[in-house]
Amino acid sequence: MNLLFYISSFVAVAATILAITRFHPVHALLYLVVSFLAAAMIFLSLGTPFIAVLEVIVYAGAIIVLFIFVVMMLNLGKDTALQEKNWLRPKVWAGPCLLVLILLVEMIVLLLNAPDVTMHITVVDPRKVSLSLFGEYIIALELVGFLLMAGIVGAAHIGKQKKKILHRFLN
Amino acid sequence: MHQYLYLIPALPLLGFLILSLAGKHLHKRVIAWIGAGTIGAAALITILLGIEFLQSPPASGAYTQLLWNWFSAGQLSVAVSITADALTLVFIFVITFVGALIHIYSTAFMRRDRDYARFFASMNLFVCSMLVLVMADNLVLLYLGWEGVGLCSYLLIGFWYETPANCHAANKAFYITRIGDTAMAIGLFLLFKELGSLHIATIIEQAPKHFEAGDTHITLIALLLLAGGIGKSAQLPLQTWLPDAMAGPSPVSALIHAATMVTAGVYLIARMHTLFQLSPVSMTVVAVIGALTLFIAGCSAMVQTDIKRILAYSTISQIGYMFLALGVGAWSAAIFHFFTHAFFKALLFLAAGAVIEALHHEHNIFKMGGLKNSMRVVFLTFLAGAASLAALPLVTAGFFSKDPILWYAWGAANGNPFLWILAIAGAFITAFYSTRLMLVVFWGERKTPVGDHPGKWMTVPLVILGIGSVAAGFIEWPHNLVHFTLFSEQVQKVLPAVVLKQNLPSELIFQGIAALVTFAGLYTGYVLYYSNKGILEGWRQSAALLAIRNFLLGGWGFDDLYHALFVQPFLFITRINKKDVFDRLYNGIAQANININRLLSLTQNGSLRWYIAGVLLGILFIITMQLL
Amino acid sequence: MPSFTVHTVLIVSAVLFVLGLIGVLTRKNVIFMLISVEIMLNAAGLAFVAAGAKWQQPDGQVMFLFILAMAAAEVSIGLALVLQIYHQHKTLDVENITALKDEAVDEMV
Amino acid sequence: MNELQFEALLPFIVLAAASMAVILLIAFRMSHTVIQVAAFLMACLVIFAMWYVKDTLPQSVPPLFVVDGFGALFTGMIIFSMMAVGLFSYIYFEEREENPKEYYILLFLATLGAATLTISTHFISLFIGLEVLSVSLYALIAYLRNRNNAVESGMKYLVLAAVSSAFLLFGMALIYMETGSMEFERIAQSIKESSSSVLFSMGFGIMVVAIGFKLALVPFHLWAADVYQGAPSPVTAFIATVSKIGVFAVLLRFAQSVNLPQYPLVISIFSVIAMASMIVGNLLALRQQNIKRLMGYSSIAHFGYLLVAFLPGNAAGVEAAAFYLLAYSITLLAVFGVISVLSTRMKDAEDLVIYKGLFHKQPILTAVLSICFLSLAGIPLTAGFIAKFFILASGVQQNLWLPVLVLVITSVIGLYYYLRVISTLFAASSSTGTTAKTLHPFFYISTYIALIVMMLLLFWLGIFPGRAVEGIREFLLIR
Amino acid sequence: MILVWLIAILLIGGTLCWLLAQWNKVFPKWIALCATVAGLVLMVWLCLQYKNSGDGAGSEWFINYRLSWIPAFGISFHLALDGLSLVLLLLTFFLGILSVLCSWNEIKEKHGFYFFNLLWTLAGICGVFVAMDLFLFYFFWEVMLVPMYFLISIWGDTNRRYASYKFFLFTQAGGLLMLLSILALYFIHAQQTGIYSFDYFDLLHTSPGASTAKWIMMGFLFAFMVKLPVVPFHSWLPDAHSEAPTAGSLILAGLLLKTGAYGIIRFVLTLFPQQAQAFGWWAMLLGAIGILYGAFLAFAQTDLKRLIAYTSVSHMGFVLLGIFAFNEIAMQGVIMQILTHGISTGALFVMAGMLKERLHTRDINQMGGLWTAMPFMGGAAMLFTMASLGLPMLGNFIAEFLILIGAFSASAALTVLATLGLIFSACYALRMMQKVFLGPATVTAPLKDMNVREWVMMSALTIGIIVLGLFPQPVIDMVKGVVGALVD
Repeated sequence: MNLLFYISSFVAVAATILAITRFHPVHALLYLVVSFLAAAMIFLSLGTPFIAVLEVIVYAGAIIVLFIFVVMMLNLGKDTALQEKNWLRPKVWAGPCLLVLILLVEMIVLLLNAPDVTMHITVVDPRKVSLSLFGEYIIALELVGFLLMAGIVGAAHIGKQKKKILHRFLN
Repeated sequence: MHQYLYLIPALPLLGFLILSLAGKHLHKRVIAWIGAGTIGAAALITILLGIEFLQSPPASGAYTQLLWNWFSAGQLSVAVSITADALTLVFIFVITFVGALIHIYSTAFMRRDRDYARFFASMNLFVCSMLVLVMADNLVLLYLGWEGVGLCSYLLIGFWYETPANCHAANKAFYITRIGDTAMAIGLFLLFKELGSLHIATIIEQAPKHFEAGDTHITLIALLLLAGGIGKSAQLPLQTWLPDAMAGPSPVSALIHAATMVTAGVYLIARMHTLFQLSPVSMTVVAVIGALTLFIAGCSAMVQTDIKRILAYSTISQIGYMFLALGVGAWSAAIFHFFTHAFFKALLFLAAGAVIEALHHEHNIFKMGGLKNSMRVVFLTFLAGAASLAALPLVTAGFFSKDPILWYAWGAANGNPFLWILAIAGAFITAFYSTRLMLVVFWGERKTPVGDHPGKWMTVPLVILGIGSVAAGFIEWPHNLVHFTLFSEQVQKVLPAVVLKQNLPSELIFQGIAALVTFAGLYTGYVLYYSNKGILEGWRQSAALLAIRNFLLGGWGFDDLYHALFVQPFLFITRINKKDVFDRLYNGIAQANININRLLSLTQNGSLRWYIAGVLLGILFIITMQLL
Repeated sequence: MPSFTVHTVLIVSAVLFVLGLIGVLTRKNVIFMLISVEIMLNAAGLAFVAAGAKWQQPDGQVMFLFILAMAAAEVSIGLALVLQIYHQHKTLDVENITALKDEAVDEMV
Repeated sequence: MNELQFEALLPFIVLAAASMAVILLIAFRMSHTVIQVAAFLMACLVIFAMWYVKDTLPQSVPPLFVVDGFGALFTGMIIFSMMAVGLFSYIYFEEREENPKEYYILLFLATLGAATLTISTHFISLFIGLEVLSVSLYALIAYLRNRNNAVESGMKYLVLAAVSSAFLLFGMALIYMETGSMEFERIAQSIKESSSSVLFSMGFGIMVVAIGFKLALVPFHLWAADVYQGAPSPVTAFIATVSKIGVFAVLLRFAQSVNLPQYPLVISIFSVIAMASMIVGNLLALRQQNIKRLMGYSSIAHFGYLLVAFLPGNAAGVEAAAFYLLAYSITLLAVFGVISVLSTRMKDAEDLVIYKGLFHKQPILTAVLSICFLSLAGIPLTAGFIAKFFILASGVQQNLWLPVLVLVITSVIGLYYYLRVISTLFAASSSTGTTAKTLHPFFYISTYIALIVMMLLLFWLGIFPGRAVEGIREFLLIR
Repeated sequence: MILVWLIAILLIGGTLCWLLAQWNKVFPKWIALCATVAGLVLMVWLCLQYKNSGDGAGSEWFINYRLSWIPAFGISFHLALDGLSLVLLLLTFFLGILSVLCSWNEIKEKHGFYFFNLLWTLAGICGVFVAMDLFLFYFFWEVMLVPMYFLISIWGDTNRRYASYKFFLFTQAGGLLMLLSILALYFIHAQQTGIYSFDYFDLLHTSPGASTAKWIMMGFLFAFMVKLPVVPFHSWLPDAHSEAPTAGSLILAGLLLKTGAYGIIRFVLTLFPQQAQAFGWWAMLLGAIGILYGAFLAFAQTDLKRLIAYTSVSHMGFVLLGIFAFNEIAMQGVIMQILTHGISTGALFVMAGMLKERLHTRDINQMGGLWTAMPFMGGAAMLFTMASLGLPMLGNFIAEFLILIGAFSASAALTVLATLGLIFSACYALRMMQKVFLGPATVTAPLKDMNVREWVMMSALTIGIIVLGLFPQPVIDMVKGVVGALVD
C-alpha cells in the first residue's frame, strides 16, 4: 500500500503539472481529472475510502463536469489555447514560478523541522464519519446547507442573462 | 510749586491727547493755543520751580514725586516716579522754554499745513517724552522717555510722509537710534543683574560699593549705556542718521535734532556719571568718540550746501564737544555747552527755517544770498546764533561754554593734548563754516526772490532766542575772568567737579589760543567766501580736492560703508529667504508623501494576477520570518 | 496497514498546493485560475485527510466533505461570473478586465 | 443539544430562518417594499432573540460554538450593521434592479456567516462561517451584474477569496496535524503539552493570509479598493463592517484561546503587517478621487490601527478593539449610507467631484458625512477619537512604541485626505444639481433619521463613552 | 460650576447661531455678541471675586470643579481656575467679542455656521485654559482645532485649503505626540500608585525615570512648540494666519498661540521640572532663534497678513525665552507678553482685515499713503506697530522688558541675541508702516476711515494695550501666586 501512495502521489503531481501547463482548457481539465483520480488513490491509501469515493464522484465528476460544461458553452477552444500559448512565455511564468518555488522550499524546510511522526493508518470507515457528521458537527452540516443555498441563489442571480447586455442607460 | 512737578510732563501729554483725539475737528487757532499753550504753561511752571529751587533748595537736592507704581515683579520694582534735581532742571528748562518758543514759532511756520493738529500733537508728545526722559527717577522710565522721543523723532522726520525720501530718513533715524537703544537695554539688563535695581539714585549709591574701579562689568555697562547715548546723540559711529533727519520741518530740527533729543545721550552719561567714573576705559572712549566726532562732523559741515545739513553736521560736532567734556570729566562744562547750544542751535534752525520758507523751500545756500537787508530780523538773529556757534569770544554764549571744554580737554585729569588738538581744530572749523554760512546766505547778490516775510509769531521767538544765544553765557564765566559761576555751582550739586592736572600752564593761554583760532577760522571764511573767491575756484579745478570734498560731503562715506556692510547683507538674507526654507522642508515632506503615493498607486493596477502576487509576497514574508 | 511519515504526506500536499498557486499566478484565463484554485483546495483537503488519518479521527474527513461543498458552491458562482464576464467583455482574459484600478490623478478636487 | 443551548443559538437560528422566509416571500411574489419591511422586522426579531437569550449566557455548544458575551457583543454589532445596510439597500436598489429581492436572502446569509464566526470555537465552524460569508459576498458584490465593474470586482474577490481560503485550510490542516484537534481550547492544551510548535506556528502563519485578506491588511490588501469601488454601496458598507467584524472577532477569540501573544514571532509578524497597513493604507488614500476607493484605503489603515490593539493581547486591547470596531462600523455605515442616498440610477456617488459644495444642497447629509470623516480622522467629540485613544492607550500600556509611533505619524498623514473630503464638502458649490428622486418618502425619512441617529451616536460615544465602555466590559466578562 | 457655564454659554450660543440662521440672517451675529459679552461680564465678575478673595494667596485654586466622566479610565471632567487661567480667560472673551465684531460685515455667507465655528473655537480655548484633567485638556485642545479649521477652509482667502490643511496637520501631529506622552504618564502613574487617573493633580506627583521623563516631556513640548510656534515648526502659522478670515487670524494670533505657551507653563514646567530645566538652554536658544528668524522673514514679506504672522513667530520667541529662563520676572513677562501680543497682533490683524475690506488686497506693494485718507486708522496702525516693536508705554514693552531682564540672569549670551530682535522688529514694523500708510498715495479710490463699529474695536484694543503698558501691576499681582509656585 505504501507503493500505491508513492505512485499515486507521483501521478497526482505529474498530472497537476500537466494540468496547469496545458493551453487548451479541455486538456487541462482532463489532466485535472487524472490528478483527482490519483488523489483519490492517495485517500484510499490513507485509509479513507469514503473520501476517495467522494473525490471521484464530486470533484472529478460533478465539479469538473461543471467546468467542461461552461467551457463547451462558451465554446472556448483553439482561440483560447492560442491566446494562452502566446501568453505563457518564460518571461511570464519564470518569475512567479521562482518565487513559488522558494516558497515551496521554505515550506519544506519548515516541515522538515517539525518532528517526524509515522502515521499508522487504520481505516476510518464511513460509518464513523457519518456519526461524527450527524453528531457533533450537525450544526456545521446545516450551515453547509446554507452555504450551498447561498451558492445556488448567487449563481442563479448572476448567471441570469438579460436580453439587453448593455447597461440600460447606455442605449 | 514742587507739588505740581507732575504737571510739567502732564501738560504736554494733555495737549497731545486732545490734539490727537479731537484734532481733526478743532480750528487751527485752537490747535495752536493748545499746542503751544501747554508747553508754555509747562515752561512757566518750570521757571517758577527753578526760582523756588534756587531760593530754597530741597534738602535732598531734588524734588521727587511718586505718581504710581508701574510694575514690580520679583525683585524688580519700577515706579512711575519723577524727580527734579539741578541737572534735570537745566534740561527741563531748556526743553520747556526753548520748546515753547519753537512751538510758538511753529504756529506760524506750519500755518498752511494740512496736518496742523498732527504736527502739534507729535510735538507735544515729544516734549512730554523728553521731559519724562530727564525727570525719570529710574532707568526704565528713562528708557520709556528715551524710546518715546525716538518715536516722536520718527513721526516728525517723516511728517511729510508722502515723499518717500522723508520716510526713509525717518526710518533710518529710528533704526540707527534703535541700535543704540538696544545696546542700552542690554546695559540695563546687566546693571540690574549686578545691582538688583534700576532706580537711578540707588544705582548711583550702590555702584561704588559693588564695583571696583575698572571692573569689566562696569566697563561693559558703561560702554553699553554709552552706545545708547551715541545712538541718540548721533555720535560716531552712529551719527549718519542726523543729517538725513533734516527732512522734517525746521521747527522739528530745531527742537528735536538740535536742542533737546540729540542731547539725551549727554544727559544719560551725566546722569550715570558714577558708573562712568568707575570705568576709566569708558571715560576715555567717551572723550575719544566726542573728539573724533566733533572733528569729522565739522569737516563735513564745511562742504555741505544744504543749509539744514550744515547745521545738522554742526550739531553733531557740537555734541561731540559735549561728549568730549563728559569724557574728560568736565561734567558741568558739558551741561553748560548743552544749555547754550540749545539756544543758538535752535535759533539757527528756526532762522534757517524762516529763510527756507521765504525762499520757496530752497535749501541750497548757494542759491540764496543777499538776504542781509531784505530779511533784517532774521539776519540779525542768525548772526547772533552763528557768532555763538563760532564762539566769538566774550560776547557770545558759545564762547563761554566752549572755552572751558577746550581748556579741560587738556587740563582735566583725563585730558590729553591730542584731544585738545582735535578740539581746537574743531573750533577753527566751526568758526570757518559759520562764517561761510553767514556770508553765502546773507551777503553777496540775491539769487532767489524773497517770498513771505516771517510774521511776528516767528520773529519774536527768534529774537528771544537770539538774546539767549548771546546772554545765556553770562551765567557762567570762566574762573580766571569774572568768576561768576552760577551754573556750575548748581550743577555741581549733582555732578562732581572737574579734577585738574597738576602743573598746568595758565588757562589764559588756552583761552587766547582758542580766541585766535576762532578768528583764524573767521578770517579764512572771509577770505574764501567774500574777499577772494578765486582761491576757491582754483581749488575746484583740482580732482584730488574735489574727491576730498565729495568724501566730506557724503559724511566720510559712513553711509556707503554701512550700506555695504549691514544693509545689503540683511536685505540679501531676507530676500533669498522670503519663502522660508522651513516651508521648503515641509513641502518636501509632503511631496515625498505624494511621490510614495504615486508609487503605491502603481500597485493598484487592477490586474488580478498582480493582486495574487501580493498574496504570494505576503506568504513568502511570513514563511521567511518563521525560517529566520 | 501502510504507514507513512507526516513529512511525506505533507510534502506531497504542499507540492500540490504550490502547483495550484503557480497555476493561479501564471494563467490569465479566468477558467484556468478557477481550475488552479480547485487544485489548491484539493491539496488542502489532502492535508486534512492525512491529519485525520494520523489521529485516526473522522474529523479530517468531515472537513474534506465541507471543503468539497464549499468548492462546489464557489465554483458554481465562479462559473456564473465567468458566463457574465464572457458576455460582457467577450473575453476571459483577466489582464483585459482591469477597469477598476487607481487612476492617475492630475488635478485634485 | 439541550434546550438551553438551543436558546442560546436562537438568534442565529432566527437569522437562518429569515433567509428562508425571504425565499418564501419571493415565492409568493411579494413586492420589494414588503420584503424590505419583513427583513427589517426579522432583524428586529434577531435582536429580540438576543435580548431573550441574554440571561442564559455564556452557553457552550460543544464542539463548534460558544455563545458568550464576547460573541453576543460582536454579533450585536453585526446585526446592527446589517440592519443599517438593509435600510440603505432599499433606496439604493429600488431604482436599479427590477429584481432586488434575492439580495435580502444573500444579505441574511452573509450576516449568518459573519455572526457564526463570532461564536466559533472550532476550525470547522470558523471555516463554514467564513465560507457562508464569502460565498454570499461573491454574489452580493456582483449583484448588479449588468454593470461591468460589478462582475469584475466579484471575480477579483472570488478568486482571491478562494485562494486565501485554500491557504486558510492548508494552515488549519497543519495545525490539526500537529495538535490532533480543531477545537481552540484543545489546540491550546495540546501546544502547551507538546514540545515543538513548528507546525502550529507555520499553520497559523499560513492562516494569516486568509485573515489578512479578509481584513484587507497589507500585503493582502490589493483587492480592497477595487471591490469597494465595484460593489454596490450598501454591499461595500457590508464588507467594510460586517465581514470584518466577524473575522476580527474570530481572530481575537482564537488569539485569546491559544494565547498568541506569547509567540514573539506572531507578534512581530503582526506588528509588521500592522505598520505596513497603516503606512500603505494612508498613503494610498492620499490623492484618491473616488470616495469608495478612498474608504477602501482608509479601511486598510484602520485595520492596521486595530491590530495595534490586538497586539498586546490583554483585556484592555480587546476592549479597545471592540470599541474601535463599534465606532468604526457606525462611521462607515453612515458614510456609505450617505453615498447610497446620493447615488443615482446612473452611477454611484463615488467621484469626489459630486461632493463639491454639498453643504449648500444637502446640509444634513454634509453634516453627517463630515462628522463621520472627523471621526475617522480621530478628532475629539466624535467616537473615532475615543476609539483611537483607547487603542493608543493599550499600545502604550504594553510599550509597543514603534507601532504606536507609526500609528500617530500615519494618522497625521491620513488626516490630510479626510480633510480633503471635508473641505470638498464645504467648498464653493459646483453647478451640477442632484436629480430628484421619486421614491416613497417613508424610506427617505427613515434613512435620514437613521443617518442622524448614527451621527448622534458618534457624538454620544465621543463625549460620553463611559457607558459604552462599561457595557463592552460587562459583555466581555461574560465568558 | 460657573466654569461649566462659561463654556456652555459659548457652546449653546454657537449651536443657536447655527440653528437660528435659517430664520434670520442677522440673528447669529447678535447671539454671538451676546454670548461673548455675557462671558466677559462673567469673567469680570470672577476677577473681582478673585481680587476680593485675597489675590496671590499662594497657588491656591480659586475654583475647582470636578465631575466624573469616564470612570473606567479614571477620566474626570475637572475644571479649575487660578490667576493664570483667569487672565487668559479674560483675554479670550475680550478678543472673542472683538472677533465677533470684526466679522460683522466681513462674512457674506453661511452666517450661522460661521458663528457656530467661531464660538466653538472660543469654547475650546476656554476649555484648554481651565481643564485640569489631562485627557480633558487634550480633548479641548482638539476641539478648538476643528472649528478653526472650518473657519479657515470655508471663509478663508484664495489659498485657504492649503493653509487649513497645513494648520490642521501640524497641530494634529503635535497633539497626537502629546497624547502619547499623556498616556505614558498615565500608565507610569498607575504603575507607581495603582491608581488610574488622568487628573493633573494626581499626575503632578508622578516621577518617571529620568530618561523616560525626558521623552515624555518632549512629547508635550513638541505639541506646545508647534502651537506656539517655535521656529522649525512654525511653518503652518504664516499660511494659516494670512488665509484665515480676520476673526480667524485674530483668534489664531491672539488666543490659539497662547494655548501653547499656557501648556508649557502649566504642564511642562510642573510635571517635569528637572527635565525642563535641563532643556532650558536649548529652549531659550530656540526662542532667540525664533525672535530673529521671525523678524527676518517678516521683513521680507509683501503680504500684509503674512508679515504680521511672522511677527508673531518673532514675538512668541520671547515667550519661549522667558518661560525657560525660570525666574519670576521673566515668567511675569511671559504672561504679559501673552496678553499684549494677543492685543497688539490682534489689532494688526483687525487692521489688515479692514484694509482688505477696503482695498481687496493684502499686498503691501499695492498700498501706500493711506494715512491721508484714513488718519484715524493710520494713527491706530502706528500705535500697534509701535506696540509690536516694543515701544514703552505700551504693553508689549513691559512684557519684553521683563522677559529679557529675567532671561538675562539665566543666559546673558542668548538674551543679548534675543535683544537684537528689538532692532529687527523695528525694521519690519517700520517697513510695514511705510509701505501701507506712508509714502505717496497709490490708491485713488475714495476710502472711508473707520466707522463706528471699527472705532469701538480699535478703541478697546488701544485702551487695552495702553492700560497694560501703564498699569500692568494688577495683572502681575493676579498671576503672582502661580508664577511664584512655578519658579520655586
